[in-house]
Amino acid sequence: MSSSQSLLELLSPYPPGWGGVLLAGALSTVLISLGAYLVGVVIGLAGAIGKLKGNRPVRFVLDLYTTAVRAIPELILIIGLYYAGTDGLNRILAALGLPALEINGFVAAVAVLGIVQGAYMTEVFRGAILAVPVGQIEAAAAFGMRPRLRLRRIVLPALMPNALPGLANLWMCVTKDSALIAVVGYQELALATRIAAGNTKHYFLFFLASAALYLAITLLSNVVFTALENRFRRGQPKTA
Amino acid sequence: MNFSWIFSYWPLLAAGAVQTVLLLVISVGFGFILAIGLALAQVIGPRWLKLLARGYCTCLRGTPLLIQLWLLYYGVGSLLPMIPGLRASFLWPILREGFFFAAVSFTLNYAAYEAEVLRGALLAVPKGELEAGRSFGMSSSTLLRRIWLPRAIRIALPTIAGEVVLQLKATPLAFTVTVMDLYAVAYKVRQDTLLVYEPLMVVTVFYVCLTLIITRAFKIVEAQVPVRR
Amino acid sequence: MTRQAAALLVEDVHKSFGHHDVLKGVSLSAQKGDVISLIGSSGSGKSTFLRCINFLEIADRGRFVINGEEIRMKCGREGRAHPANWRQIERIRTGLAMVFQSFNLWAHMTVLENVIEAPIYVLRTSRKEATEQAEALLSKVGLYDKRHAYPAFLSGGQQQRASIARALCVDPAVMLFDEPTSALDPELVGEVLKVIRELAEEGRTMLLVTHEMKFARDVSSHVMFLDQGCVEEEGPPAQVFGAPLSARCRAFTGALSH
Amino acid sequence: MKLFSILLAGVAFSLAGAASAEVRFGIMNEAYPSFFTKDPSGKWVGWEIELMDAVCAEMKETCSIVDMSWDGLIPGLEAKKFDVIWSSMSITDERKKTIDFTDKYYNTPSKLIGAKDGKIGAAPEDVADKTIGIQVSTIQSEYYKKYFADKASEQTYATLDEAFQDLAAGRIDYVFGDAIPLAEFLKTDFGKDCCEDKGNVKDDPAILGTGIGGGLRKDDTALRDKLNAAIAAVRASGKYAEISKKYFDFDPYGE
Repeated sequence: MSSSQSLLELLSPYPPGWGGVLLAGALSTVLISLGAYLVGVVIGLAGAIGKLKGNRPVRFVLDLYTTAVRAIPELILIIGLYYAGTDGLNRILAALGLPALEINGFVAAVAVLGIVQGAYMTEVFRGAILAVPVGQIEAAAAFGMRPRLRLRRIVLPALMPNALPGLANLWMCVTKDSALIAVVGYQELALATRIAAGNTKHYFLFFLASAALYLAITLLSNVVFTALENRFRRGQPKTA
Repeated sequence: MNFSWIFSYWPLLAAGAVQTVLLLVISVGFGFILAIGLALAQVIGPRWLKLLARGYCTCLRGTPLLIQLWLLYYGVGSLLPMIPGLRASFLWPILREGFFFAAVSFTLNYAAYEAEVLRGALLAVPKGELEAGRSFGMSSSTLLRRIWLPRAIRIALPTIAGEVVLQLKATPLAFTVTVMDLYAVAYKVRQDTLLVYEPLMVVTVFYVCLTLIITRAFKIVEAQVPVRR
Repeated sequence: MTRQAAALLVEDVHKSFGHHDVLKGVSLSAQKGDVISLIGSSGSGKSTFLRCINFLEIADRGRFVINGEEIRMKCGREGRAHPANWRQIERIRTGLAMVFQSFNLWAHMTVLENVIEAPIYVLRTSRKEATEQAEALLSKVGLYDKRHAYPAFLSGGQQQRASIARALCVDPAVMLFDEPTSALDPELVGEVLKVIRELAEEGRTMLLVTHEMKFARDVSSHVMFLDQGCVEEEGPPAQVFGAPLSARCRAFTGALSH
Repeated sequence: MKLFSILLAGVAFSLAGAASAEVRFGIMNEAYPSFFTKDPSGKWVGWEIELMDAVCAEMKETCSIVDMSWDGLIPGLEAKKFDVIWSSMSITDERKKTIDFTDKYYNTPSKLIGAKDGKIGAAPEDVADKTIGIQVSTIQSEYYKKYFADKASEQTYATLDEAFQDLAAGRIDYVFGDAIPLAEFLKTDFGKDCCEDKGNVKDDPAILGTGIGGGLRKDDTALRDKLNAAIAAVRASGKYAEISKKYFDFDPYGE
């Protein structure tokens, strides 16, 4: 790397500039985050309903899950789940006489972060469901709605205003937690930054650029969530 | 499962645990002081200071701690040797340590999150209580010191407990900048012995215990200053 | 007098919460077009009785025949009865629209969406048909111009009228009113009672739990006075309010009508 | 619930896909200049990559690269995420307890580099009271324990690149590692300004002498035999020398 190479050239999106690598990394950060977020929503909803309606063993398992995830450092969870998860899955498959699966890094990253998100989402959704006025759910029952229809048409839309601040927060968390995936070696923004910095030795430049990209993701997400919140809160009078 | 390595590695594990706790205490302690300043700047500061403090919080909350740490350690660290005479100065033994950079970046990051909590708490203190203080002739600084801030901290206590646990959970990142904290020891054990799960399990137990201690300690403190909510 | 099959027949309903017996064998039968008022002091069990009819509470014991169809019950643990088939309950519920004390409008939907929700998703009416019907009903309760407003932006009286329209839109065989005016400011009670009175005059079959004694006397065809989980007195309004047989009923109606 | 589990299984399979027949090479996902590094277009380049291509051509196999963090390589191999570790991994007795190795495909002496101060020397007494940067879990790490541990202190790094970074920043006094990447670093603008070669350490064949080979699962003897044959053939055909000439001015195979 010649030192005369201007900083702008280094950040150019076309090789030999490293801007493209960073942008691709940012895209994969967003994709991983989106995937993990969706997995988290599914786990969180199921977990919240399980915690509220489930029998004792179900509640115990769910409590164990949410407590463990909230007490163990994310880095350890991610590394543990990453290796133990794929290892364990393949052992189960082998026991069933099925061929081993090759879990690609993206799927593993999404699954691992999704499991972590799911624990926090469970608590967010549990609180949000509890905050839906009982009468509104009762009214739905009184009109002959089946439980599943009630959940879809009444409970879910009604809990969204309560859940959104927590959900927005978790989205910010997952975009940043996804940086930890770099440690297990999936190339998202953080790892792309390291590779670019390591190759060019311009550490300061690239870490600053990547911080800017993360900040852009966060600020853009803020706009989206504010819009969403306005939409879901349209049935509520504004209070100061 | 093979845990025989604990016998030869326990001094390292203990040293690692000390580093982890030290990182936590330093970042939470200094971070809290910084957070008070940031929160006050956002609530009662002049416009330019408000914007500055808010911008700081947005930037530090909007980027991953890992990136902040690397930016500081590798980025700023790589610029430091350009300052003439620094390497010979008495500061160098501190500045060359990863621990220093980890402590600084954790502190700055923790302060940004904590400031948001405190800002909310400061605004949540009932106006009437402040007016009551004023009506007794308290000066603004006395009011702040005796009524507003203590009241806000009490309101924020449960959230602070959560933030401290989150901070503890963030400390393993320090291993990426050569700090031999507890997680780094587990990493080393894993490299030396090629045992994947056992070292992680041992340190996990430690982190969970520390989490329990922190939440318990905050429960005790909360019980001593009851806040009706 | 030739009587058709009863629109609603409820016999011997028992319900307890823990050791507290709320209902100790209450029966009721309503013909088509009947307006039955349930009165009584707080805690007499009248609201619980109404909720049992809609199965929002499960009665421990009792027989329910709604629109000629008997609800099948089976005996569960501790000798309590349970509905044998929840599908049947869900089907029957749409014929028993309920108006709640606290409105319970769905806060995330506009007034119109609230009204067409059950027709579309439970009765499977087409959206167009449901909307036309809903708009007609909203005009009837005087809320047509508020149909795109969200409930939180309406007054209590408007919300209750919207919730009556919501109940009407499933074209119920029997309407259940659970203290529809108790949560309203006094000046808003009138507009809601006016709507209910119109419905009574149209010949709707209604069950009305209320504290509005004068209103109950005017619109009811039959009045039941509940006390401590039992029917203490029942009969035409003129009898219950004018010349009650039971001392308790006399004390109650006397205390409230002055 | 049943529908859900069927869906879940479907998703898992469609995303993961069954293990394929090609030979997958596991490489550390960060730069190790001259041997392997990713260029800005995302392609792997370097001596070890070209050697891999040559070996694959010799075996008549299709090969693919799976990249992973350094410490994830052995677990990744065990978890069947790939079939061979091809990442400049030294053959050590400790590693042999868990995995198997091919014959060595290159070997380099170990050396120390340090800040420019004119004092050359790589004996234990030269490093007294200094801090030495070493990549975690390498043969140098073992050597350090035996020869330097009572005199100097150790700083471990996940990658050599980080160690170079700290050496240039003055945070450590020496980097101890394989001679080839260390010499490569000294050739860069970065290394030229700050640091110099302090010399090779005294050899200890028991620790340093075994060279670098491909790591394999213990039960995968068929692949090991095939790889060994291919490595020998590539060397014999002159292809090895041809690749090496592009990167080095010496023969990296060693003795």
